Formats: sequence, structure tokens, C-alpha cells
Amino acid sequence: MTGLFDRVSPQTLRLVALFLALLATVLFFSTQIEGYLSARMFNRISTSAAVVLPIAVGQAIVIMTRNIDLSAGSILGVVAYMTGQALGAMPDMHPVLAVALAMGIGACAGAINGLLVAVGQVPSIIVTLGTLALYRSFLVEYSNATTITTASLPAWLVDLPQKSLFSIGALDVRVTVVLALAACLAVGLALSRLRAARKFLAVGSNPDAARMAGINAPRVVFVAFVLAGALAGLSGFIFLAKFGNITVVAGLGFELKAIAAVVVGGVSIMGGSGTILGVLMGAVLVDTIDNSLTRWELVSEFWRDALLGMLIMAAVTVDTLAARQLARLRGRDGGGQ
Amino acid sequence: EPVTATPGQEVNAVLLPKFLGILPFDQANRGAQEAAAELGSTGKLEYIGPTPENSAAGQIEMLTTATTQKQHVVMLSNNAGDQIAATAEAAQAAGTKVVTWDSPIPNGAGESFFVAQVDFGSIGVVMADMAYDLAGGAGEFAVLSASPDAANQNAWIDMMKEALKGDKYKDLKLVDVVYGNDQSEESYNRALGLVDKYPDLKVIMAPTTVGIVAAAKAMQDEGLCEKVKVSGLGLPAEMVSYSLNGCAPQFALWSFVDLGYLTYHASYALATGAIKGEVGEEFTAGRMGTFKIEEDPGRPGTKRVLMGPFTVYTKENVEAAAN
Amino acid sequence: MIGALKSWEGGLLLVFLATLALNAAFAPEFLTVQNQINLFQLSIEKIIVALVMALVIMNAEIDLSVASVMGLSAVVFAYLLNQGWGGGGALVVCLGVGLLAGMVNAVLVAKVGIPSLVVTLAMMIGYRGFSRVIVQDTSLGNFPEWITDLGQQGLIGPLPLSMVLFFLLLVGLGVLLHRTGFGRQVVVIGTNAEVARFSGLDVSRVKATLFVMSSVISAIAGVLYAARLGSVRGDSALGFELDIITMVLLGGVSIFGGKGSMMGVFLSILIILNLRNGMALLNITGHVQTGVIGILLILSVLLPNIVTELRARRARA
Amino acid sequence: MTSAVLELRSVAKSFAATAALRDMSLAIEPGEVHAIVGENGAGKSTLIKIMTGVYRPDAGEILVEGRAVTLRSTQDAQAEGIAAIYQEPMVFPDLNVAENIFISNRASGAFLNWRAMFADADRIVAQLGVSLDVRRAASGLTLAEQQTVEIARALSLKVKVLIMDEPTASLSAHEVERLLSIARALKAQGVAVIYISHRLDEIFRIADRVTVIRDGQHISTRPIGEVTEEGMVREMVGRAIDSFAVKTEANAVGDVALSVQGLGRAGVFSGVSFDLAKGEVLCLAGLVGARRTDVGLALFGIAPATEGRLYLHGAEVRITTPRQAMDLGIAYVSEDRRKLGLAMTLPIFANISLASLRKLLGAFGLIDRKTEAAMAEDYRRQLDIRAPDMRIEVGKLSGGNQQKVMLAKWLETKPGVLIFDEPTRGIDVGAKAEVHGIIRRLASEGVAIIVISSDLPEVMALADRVLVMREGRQAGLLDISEASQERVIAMAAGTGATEAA
Ligand SMILES: Nc1ncnc2c1ncn2[C@@H]1O[C@H](COP(=O)(O)OP(=O)(O)OP(=O)(O)O)[C@@H](O)[C@H]1O
Ligand SMILES: Nc1ncnc2c1ncn2[C@@H]1O[C@H](COP(=O)(O)OP(=O)(O)OP(=O)(O)O)[C@@H](O)[C@H]1O
Ligand SMILES: [Mg+2]
Ligand SMILES: [Mg+2]
Repeated sequence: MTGLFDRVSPQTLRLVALFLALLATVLFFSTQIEGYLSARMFNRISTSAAVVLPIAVGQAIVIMTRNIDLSAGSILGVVAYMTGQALGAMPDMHPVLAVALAMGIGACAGAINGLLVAVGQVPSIIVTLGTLALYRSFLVEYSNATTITTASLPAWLVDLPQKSLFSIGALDVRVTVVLALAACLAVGLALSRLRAARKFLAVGSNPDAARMAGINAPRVVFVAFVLAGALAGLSGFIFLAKFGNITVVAGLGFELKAIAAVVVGGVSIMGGSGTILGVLMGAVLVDTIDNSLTRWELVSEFWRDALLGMLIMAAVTVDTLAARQLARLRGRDGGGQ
Repeated sequence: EPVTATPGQEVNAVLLPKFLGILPFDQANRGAQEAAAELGSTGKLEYIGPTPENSAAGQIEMLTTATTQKQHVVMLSNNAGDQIAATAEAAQAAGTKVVTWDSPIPNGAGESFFVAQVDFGSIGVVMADMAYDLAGGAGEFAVLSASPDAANQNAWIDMMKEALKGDKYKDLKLVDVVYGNDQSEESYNRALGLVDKYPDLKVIMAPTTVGIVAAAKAMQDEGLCEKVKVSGLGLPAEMVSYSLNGCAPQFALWSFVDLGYLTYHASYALATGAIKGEVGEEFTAGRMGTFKIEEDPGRPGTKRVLMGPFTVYTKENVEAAAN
Repeated sequence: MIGALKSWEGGLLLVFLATLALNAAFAPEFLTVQNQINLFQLSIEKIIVALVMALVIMNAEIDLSVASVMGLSAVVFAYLLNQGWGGGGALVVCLGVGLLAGMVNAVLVAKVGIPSLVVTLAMMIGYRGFSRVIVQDTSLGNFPEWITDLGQQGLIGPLPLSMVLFFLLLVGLGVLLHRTGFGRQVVVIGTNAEVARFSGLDVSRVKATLFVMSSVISAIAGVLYAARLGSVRGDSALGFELDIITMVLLGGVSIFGGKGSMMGVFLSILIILNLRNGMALLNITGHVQTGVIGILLILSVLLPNIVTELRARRARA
Repeated sequence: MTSAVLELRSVAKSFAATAALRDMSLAIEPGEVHAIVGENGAGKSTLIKIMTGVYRPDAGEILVEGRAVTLRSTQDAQAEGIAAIYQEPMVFPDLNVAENIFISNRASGAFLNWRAMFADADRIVAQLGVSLDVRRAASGLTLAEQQTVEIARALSLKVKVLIMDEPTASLSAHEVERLLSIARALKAQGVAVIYISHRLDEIFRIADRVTVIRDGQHISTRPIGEVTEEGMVREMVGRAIDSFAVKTEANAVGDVALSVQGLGRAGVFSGVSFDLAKGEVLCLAGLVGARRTDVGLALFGIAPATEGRLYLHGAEVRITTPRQAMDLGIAYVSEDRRKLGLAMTLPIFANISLASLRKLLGAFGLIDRKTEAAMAEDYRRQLDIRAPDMRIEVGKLSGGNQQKVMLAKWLETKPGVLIFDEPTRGIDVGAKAEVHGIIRRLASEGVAIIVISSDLPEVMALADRVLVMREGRQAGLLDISEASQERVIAMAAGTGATEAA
């Protein structure tokens, strides 16, 4: 017993705690909302989380390097708009190319952030607070008040959100969800298996030490921002496919949703630690709460934000206290030898 | 008899939309510019607006600045509710006229008059009627609005609730009002939330151009168009496909170009002193004909100029309007 | 350090003077008393909260919930007035709301030890939600006239109450930060909280005090907001936190804590207000204004960095 | 031509106004252990950082095996086969120990093989003769353990030149032995080792050649056989210094100031008992991780004791916060200057007044700035703190002067019981002698003093009594007259006879 308890890493314990929180949420709402445990609900939450997931994963990478990207929502908006426009102009563009285009545009925006942070040595919160405004302003200027409409988009894109890649029983697994999960999986695997990707964690854990250990910290931070941009771009693409109508407000506030998912997912805001599985669960948890509150008869529309804020806070508090308690228990065991 | 303002005078005017970057306001600007050219104003017509996320505070700021600049008239599509009233009163006191259009100052303080796109009562009736038609005369429907703070949407919803008291609608039940904050993803999720929460829902009524497309897209994506119809206020250009495929067979709107055009004419007349802004005054507005200042029935004690009419779009006429 | 700070503020002063000169040259209305007052009044709640936010950031924390507390307090104030409460009673309750919100933040940050970014991000959503619960889809107005007069009209000459309060706070918090033991503790903790703890300072008490201060002042700002506008809605003060943080950071307060001065924050407030005002007078639209402030924010840190780097290069060459 | 594996020619480096290095030339031969000594701030670390590409020289050349090279980063240096263990341990707290060890290792492919990595890490750690769980996260490692990780990291790289910047600063005798044997082993493999230490005894045991630098300038390079300790010290500081007298008998002491009975903290340490009299110096000796620091932390209320009793001047007290400890007249000078001791970006005066701010507060909590400045000036004179101005950032001072500022901070609280944790870690012989002087003076003024030290000569020079700890328990309490280095080591390692006090 103690042996197992000792071998499990704190990270794993966090994930278990998070999973239990998710389970508790689902169980609670299933007693409150009729037909809650249904394939439909699965679709609702999975497709809605799919939009946030890539941007949250990108945010997680940046946060792991002890930085933050407040401009992600603006990048999402710019990408959704420009990709929509490009697809309107070139309806024959290959879908893969369209995704690449979206991620490319996002990566460019991320590269600007990255350059300013890594080379310009400007704290990321300042840079991205600035580009949060700048990219959005650019979009307003660029869009010239025209909206991207579904009518102008190629049919494959408009149909994409309903397309299922495969079904497990009654559960449809939609293409957009697979796309988001693929991004998660790729980044998650890279972070645990790829030597180069571990540098994100190393730099976030101790920037000075990273420099001394021969890690090119500025380059790592730069790459983190580019990746975050590209992933925000992927979110932008899914956003475009899902909502079709893109105005200048597209993605407004998404940076906060992403940060909320990351933070609930147990990624340390101080950098250096966190897992993509946690981010996945964080995003799903926040989305589940949000979606469920919408459907809960007992609370009116006006209670939703108040409850959402409190529940996020509760999740984080419980996680922190539980993690600390566990660490303390373990510390005693370890010390007594 | 209607007055016609003398063209060629200097009127410095500001067209202040809720925020910049979306089509309806741009169309209004086109109309206003057209009117300004027609009237040969030697003053300037500025089209400036706040950012979407800073709309209320930004509008107050811009109205204050316009007052400082001694602009003759500010045409305001109010997004700040009554919060802007004090600023508007200060503007009037300093000699800058405030004419609202699209969305009024709810308590009317500080506003010379409101150029109403349609009669708010009748839009309430039309919404009730569209819901009635689409639901087949009976059943549940819900409203997906912009933000809880949007004055015009709130007024329309109130008017609709008023209309629903009529005998004709006794089998029609408004089950919920939710808000998508004029953001695609929130509106989309709220629309799906509605159909999940109310399994017998027949119609989603979205009196917002963002909300209606998002709801239509959501129903289409989930294959619910047969079951739940979407309606409300939408731009034909954005709605055409949903109109044709039956997800949103009916919706309404007016011309924002005309609204801008009329607003400028009325403001010009007011700023040049051709009209005082009193109830009963009539004025001509170029190609749109003659209009009259009247009591605003929806907001006792305030004045409006009623543009009207609006068009109900169906698959018969939507394609023509979309281009 | 002193030298660097001096030159930082010197730089801000130059930028401020340049803004003044440009505005005066290009916008004839700029130098009127009314415009100068308007320029403060339009952002008065933000700049008041920016002063206390400077202390919070100096302490290496952040409070993202300020705008939501402001909104909540404004809404509670309006609600109570509409329920027939007197202005004084309503104000006291609002202070209580600020105190409570601040204590919740304080406990979670200082006692439970959750990073303030996380706590105040969640509470930003939560407190905003509570104001929505109170007003729902309505707006609350019809305040007694003396309240709106206090919010809008001059109290001392043309200076309205809120501006008087701002200047009092500026001096008060400036002294608190730079001259008192508490201020010293704020700076030391911002520099290195562990060193502070090992030196016998009560780190969590200082942090808790700051979060309570921040929320209480935000609550006061919320009341001022209600009085100035004469009406409030659920979205009152929405999004103010970013502007507030921008002001503080542009003022040279280090986001990592420990460094900065009230003078710098004041200058940066002057720059931002004047710049916005000047651009507005030149009919530059909202998003361009925001973009310009964004660029300025980045440049404020980037340019000194570039200069240092160039100097280092020259030294090597 | 030269046979040097690494050579610097006329290298100079300045930071703003300070010239850290001027016209420095130095040649390192393959397979030698080359010691570099000098006072705090002499420029040793700067020299090292130039060799490893952390800094780029303002002037001069770097040659590797006769080739002129430009080292733009630590990677460049590692590519040239130069790696370093830095003075301030550099670990990644969130990564596990194994990963910390292999972080710079580029040779092993793009993908991580955790199993293999743990195995390799275990092997290297074992080679160092340390027991350390390589799977645990590096956060919470003691300074010594962090140092071990760094050494392991350098070993994992195939290097031609390994630089050790004060590697033994946080090691106790036992680990120092091990480290020295590692250095010898490396040397045998033809690796050049550059060894920096303020502990001169080590230098004589390991170095082949010694270079002395002073004020950023090269003074001399000689084979070890040609130097004497006195000569070396004279070259370093420019004057002669009394080497440490070893204490042979305890001072005459006064009343008991602090009495500790069965002190312990659950899961950390237990059973510590001693009486400490006014004017007495009690040294806590032990191996790394013997939990001496934790005893200090418990007495100071940072990590309060959970068992045992504490009496101060005869009255029982409970200490749960540093504030309480300070109010009782207890002060604790931390072992980790950078993280726990000084606010590095604040001015000197603010650091000195930090623990006694209350005294300076006037009406409305305003700080009396004149008194504060006078206080700083007073200590500048009293402790001979060498700084141009008490308003400059404390981080800009040399290690020894920083140590004095930290001391000043605690002296100002006028403590009755003063706990020094590794008081001379990383400071040069000159400063060390001064600190010892201060400690002796305080004792003679009647302050009860506890010194936690891993430096046995230091223990022998200061202590009236020695409390030896082993694995969180009190292994023995010796009077100085019965203590010897050998006896203390044996007791600390548990190899000799254990006797209860
Ligand atoms: N980053 C820096 N910025 C400014 N001055 C510096 C910096 N690093 C070192 N110095 C200064 O350069 C001089 C040499 O410092 P260095 O750290 O090389 O000394 P050292 O010989 O290693 O001393 P110690 O024995 O204390 O480690 C000192 O005066 C120091 O204050
Ligand atoms: N296994 C451990 N896990 C977490 N923290 C530890 C562990 N061992 C020691 N520490 C912490 O490291 C610090 C120093 O440890 P400790 O008291 O064991 O060492 P010490 O005997 O003082 O030796 P030295 O100071 O020479 O390293 C203390 O703050 C202690 O709490
Ligand atoms: Mg050094
Ligand atoms: Mg220790």
C-alpha cells in the first residue's frame, strides 16, 4: 500500500484528483439533468471542448516555460478570419493545406510574440498584453467590417463539424474532436518522450540553470510561442469550421478560457510542470461545467458565471490542498526511514 | 407641412456605432455618407467607434470627446444603456446634439430623438408571429438574445412578451431567454443548450444577427433543422443558406443603409435648426420621403422618428437581398 | 537601482511632455480645463485602482478580479439605492462587499497558497457573475441627485470628488510604498518572499492586506463609477483590469515584483490618458487607440533593452 | 606552440563600472588539476563563465587545443569539451534527478528512454558513492544533493576540461573526500580539472598547479610544490593573515541561555538536547543531510519543532514563527544567502535594516531614513563592509561582503542567541578570518552562539563544544578538549563508537 502510494508521482496523483473531480461533476449533473448521460451530451461537450483544446495545449506549453500568452484569443480570431477569407477566395484548397495555412498564420503571430519575448527580453505578459490589443486591432482594420459567412466557405468545411470519423456505439467521434485530440496527443507524447520537448519544462523550471546547462533558452521560449500560435491557429480553424460566421469578435476572451483549462488541469503557473493529459481534463471539466449549467433547470441563466467562477475556484483549491496533504504524508514516510 | 433643410451648410457630425468591425454598422455609415454627400454638408462626417470589448466605456469617452470638439451632432447607436445618459445631457448642454439610432438611450435622457428602424411594438408582434408560424401555432419556443445589457434587444423581447399575451398566441409558450453575448461560440452553445434543456422546443427566436446565424448553424450541424426552426433578425447575406435549406425559413430585417441615411438627414435638419426636435415636426429625407417626429410609444416621454418598414425574408426573397 | 529608476521616470516624463506638446499643437480643444478634467474623469475608476494595483504587482502578485469587484460594488450600490437605502448605508455595504471579496482572495492566495493569477482569474468570473445575478437583464439607475452630482460635478473648484480622491490616494499610497515600514515590506516580499520570511516578516499578512486593500479600493471605485454614470448594468467596468495592468506596467513596475515607483505609475497614467485623449480629439478610432497603447507598452520595455544591448555591443567592439 | 588544452590570452571583462577581469592569461594542461584561488570578487567565477561561454570577453582570445574559438553559449563550450559545475547549484526543481543529470547530453538521440536513463543515472550516482533516488523530482534537494546532481551532470558529458567552481562549499568532510577522488579519477583519464575553492587544505591535496588571481589580474601560476599556504594567502589578499588557531579548550562561560531537551520535528529529526550558555559557541557538525539545518530552522520557528522542550533563560518557550523567535532574541543566519538571506536587488541599507524595521518606524509607520542610513554606515565600519555606497544593490557585492551584510542584518536585532548556518560558505580566507573574528567577539560579549558548519577546521577553530548529528539524531556532544576531526567524522558517519552526551 505504502509502496504503491510512494511510487505514484505527484503529477499522477493530480491527474487522479482531476479525474475524480470530473467524474463527480458528471455524476452530479446526471442526477440533475434528464438524459444527461447520453451520446448527445458527449457530442456537445466533446465538440465544444475541441475548439478550446488546441489553444489550451498551446497555452500550456507557453506556461510550462514560465511565460504566458494573453494574445491567443486574438490570434484565434485573426486566423479564423484570414483562413475563412482564403478559403472563400480559393474554395478548391486542399483541406490539409487549409489546416496548414491556419496553423501557419497562427505560427507567424506566435513568432512575433516569441521574438519580442525571447530576443527582445520583454516579459511575456507585457508582450502579449500588447499583442492581444494589436492583433485584434489588426483584424478590425483588415476585415473592413465584412463578415466571413458560411455561404462563402467550401462545402467540405461547412460539413466538417458534423462529420464523424468513427463511432463507438452511439458515441460519434467527430473529425474536429479527433483533430484536437491529435494535437493533444502529439504534444503530450513529445513532452514525455522527445528530448527536445523536455526543454520547455527545463527552461520553465529554472531559466538560469537552463542557460548554464547549455540550453538555448531564448530559442526554446521562441519555439514555445510559435507552437502556441500554431495551436491557436488550429483552434481558429476548428472555430471557423464550427461556427462558419466569423466577425471581428471571434475568439474574444479565449485566452482566459485557455488559461482556465490549463490552470484547472494542474499546470503550474510558475512554469516547469504540468501534463497535457491534465490540460485535456481541465478543458473538458471547465466545458462540462459550463455546458451543464446551461442545461440545469435549477439555476437561471444569470447564475451561470457566478457558479462557473466558484466551481473553478473550488476545483483549484481542492487540488492544491489535496496535493499538499499528499506531499506532507509522503514527506513523513520518506523522512522516517 | 414638412421642412426641408437647406443643403450646403456646415454640419460637423459623428456617426458612433456600438463598435466597429461588423457589417450592419458599416452599411449605416454608407447610408450616412450618401446623405451627407447629397446634402453637400461642408462639415465633416466622422465614423468612429470603440472596440467591441470596450464598447460602453468607449462610447461614453467618444461622446465626451465629441462634445469637447464642439461637434454639431453625434449619431449614436447606444450600447451603454442609461449609463451614457449623463454624458449625453452634458453634450446637449454644451451644444452638441445627440440623435440615437438603432439602439436608443432607454430612459431617453440627453437624446434629442431616436431614429427607430422599426416600431419596437411591431417588431415584437412580428417576432411573435414568426414564432407562431414556425411552431405551427402551438408549442414551446425560446429566445437567444445578444447580451443581457442590450437595450434594443431587451425592448424587443419585452414587446414580444406583450404581444404574446394576445389570444392568438395562447398555445405558444416562451420557455426561456438566454444570452450569447453576440459571440459565435457562446450563441452556438446556448442554442444547443436550449434544445437539450427543452426537448419539445420548436423555435429559437434570435433577435440578433450574430445569434441567429450561430443558432441556425448549430441546428444544421446537429441535424435538428426539421425539429427546431430558427428565426429572428438576420442579415440576408449571412442567412441565405439557412433560409434555403429550411433551418431558418423566416427572419426579418430592415435596411441599415437606409437607417444611416435617414439618421443623417434627421440629424442634419436638427443641427442646422431646420427642425427643433419637437413632437409633430415633419421633415424630408431625400430619397426616403417625409418623416415625422412623434412620441415613442415604447418609452413614454421620449421622441422617435420611425423609419420602417422591415422585410420578412423567406426563401423567395432572400437570395435577391443577399447580393 | 536609484539611477536606473531615475532614468526610467525621466524617460516617462519626456514621453509625457512630448504627448502634451503634440496634443496641444494638433488639438486646439486639448488645453481647456474641462478637457483636462474630462480626461481624468473618463478613466477615473481605472486610475484609482491602478494605484493600488501597483502595490499588488510590486509584491509580485496580481489581482485580475478588480474590475469584477468594481462592477459588483457598483451594482450592489445601485441595488440598495433602488431599495430605498440611503447613500451612506449603501456605501458602507459596498465597502463590506469589497472587504469580503478581498478577504476571499486574500485567504486563497496568502493562506491556502494558490497563485494569485489563478485565484483572481476564477474570482474575476465569479464576482462578475454575482453582479449579473443581482441586476439580471436590467439596468439600475434613478439615484438621488446628490449622488450623481458628487459623481459628476466639481467638489473643490472644478475638481470632482473622484479626482480629489485620486490625488489623495496617489500621495497616500506613494508615501505608504516609499516611506513606511509596510511599503518596505511590500517591496522586500516582492523581491524575495523567502528572504522576507526568514527575516521575520509576516509575508502572508502583508499579502492579505494588499488583496483586501485592492478589493476595498476597487469597491470604492465601483461606487464612484455608479455615481459618475448615474446607472449601472451587469457589465459595468467589464474588462477594466487589462487597462489597469497596462498602466501599472508601463509605469515601470516590474511584473516580477520588487521594482517600481508610484511616480512612474502616475506618469504612465498621465501618458495613457493624454495619448488616448489626443487621439480621440484627432478622431482616431478605438481599436487604433488600443493598438497604439499596446505598441507603447511593448516598446516601453523593448527600447531600454535594445539600448542596453547596443551599449554592451559597443563596449565589446 | 603550446600543449595547452585550454588557453586564455589577455582576456578582459567588465560589468558596467567594475572591471572583473583585466588582461588575464592562463593555460590549462591536459590531465592536470589546476587550482585557481583568489579573494571574493577577484574574478574567478567570471573567468569560468568566460571559459564556458556564459559571458563573452570584452577583449582577448580563447584557444582550445591551440585553435582560437568563439564561445557564444554554453553549448559551444560543451561542444569544445568544456563543462562546469557552478558555484550556485543549478538544478531544475521540477524535473527528476535523472533528467537533471542528462539535460545537457545531446549524444543520446531525439527520444527519451526513461528506463535506460534511470539506469544510467543510477550508475553515475553510484559512482559518486551517494545514495540518491534518481526518480524523485529535484525540488527539495539539499544544497549538497543539488551539488551532487551537478557533478553527475558534468560526469555524464565526455569532457576535456571540467571546471569546478567551489564544489565543496556545501559538502562536509565525507563528501569532500569522495569528490576529490572523483577529480583524481578524471585526471587519470586525461581530463583537465580546474578547481576553485576557498578551502586551502583541499588545494594542497588535489592541485598540480595553482594560479592566484587578485582584482581581476593574474598574479602567479606555480606548481603546488613551490607554494606555501602563507605565501598563497599573501598573494591573494596582498597581506598576511593569521591562519586559524585550533581551539583546545572551551571559553569560560556564563549562565545557560538556551536549553533544549529532546527537540524534534516529526519525520525530520529527533532527540536533540543541549544547554547553551551565554558566551559559548556550540558547533553542529555532521554529514550532509544530517538535518543540522533543520534544528536551526526549528529553533527559529520556520519549521517549528513538534516534540521536546525549549527553555530560554530558564523559562519554557514555544517557538512557531520567526517573529516569535526574534522577539525572544534568537537570530538565524541562513546558509543560502541568495535564496533565503538577502534581497539581492535591494540596496545594502535596506537589507541591513530588514529584520529590525520596527525600530525605525516613527509616526504613521514612516521609516526614519536618517537613522537607517546611520545604522548601515555603522555596520560598514564595524564589519568592514567594502562597498562604495550603502545604497548600491547588495547583489553587486562580493560573496564575503554579502555575508557581512547578512550578519549586520542579524546583529542589529541584538540577539541573545545567534545561530549561524554555514557562516563562511563560499567566502575567501580573508573574509573568513574576519567572520571568525566577529563570532569570537560576539561570544566574548556574552552572546550564545550556535554554528552549523560542514567545514571541520572551522568547527575546530570556533567551537567550545561540538554536537554531532547523524541521520536526524544527536550522535554525540563533545567538549572541544575531547574533540578531534577524526573523532567527529567517525561519529558523524557512525563508524566509531557512539556515545550519548
Ligand atoms: N553580472 C555581474 N554584474 C556586475 N558585476 C559583476 C557581475 N558578475 C560579477 N561581477 C563583479 O565582478 C567581480 C568579479 O566577480 P566574480 O564572481 O568573478 O568573483 P569570484 O572571484 O568568483 O568571487 P567569489 O569568491 O565570491 O565567488 C566582482 O567585483 C563582482 O561584483
Ligand atoms: N529529503 C529531503 N526532502 C526535502 N527537503 C529536505 C530533505 N533533506 C533535507 N531537506 C531540506 O534541506 C535543508 C537542509 O537539510 P539538512 O538539515 O538535512 O542538511 P544539513 O545537515 O544542514 O546539511 P547541509 O546544510 O550541509 O546540507 C532543510 O531545509 C531541509 O528541510
Ligand atoms: Mg565565484
Ligand atoms: Mg545545512
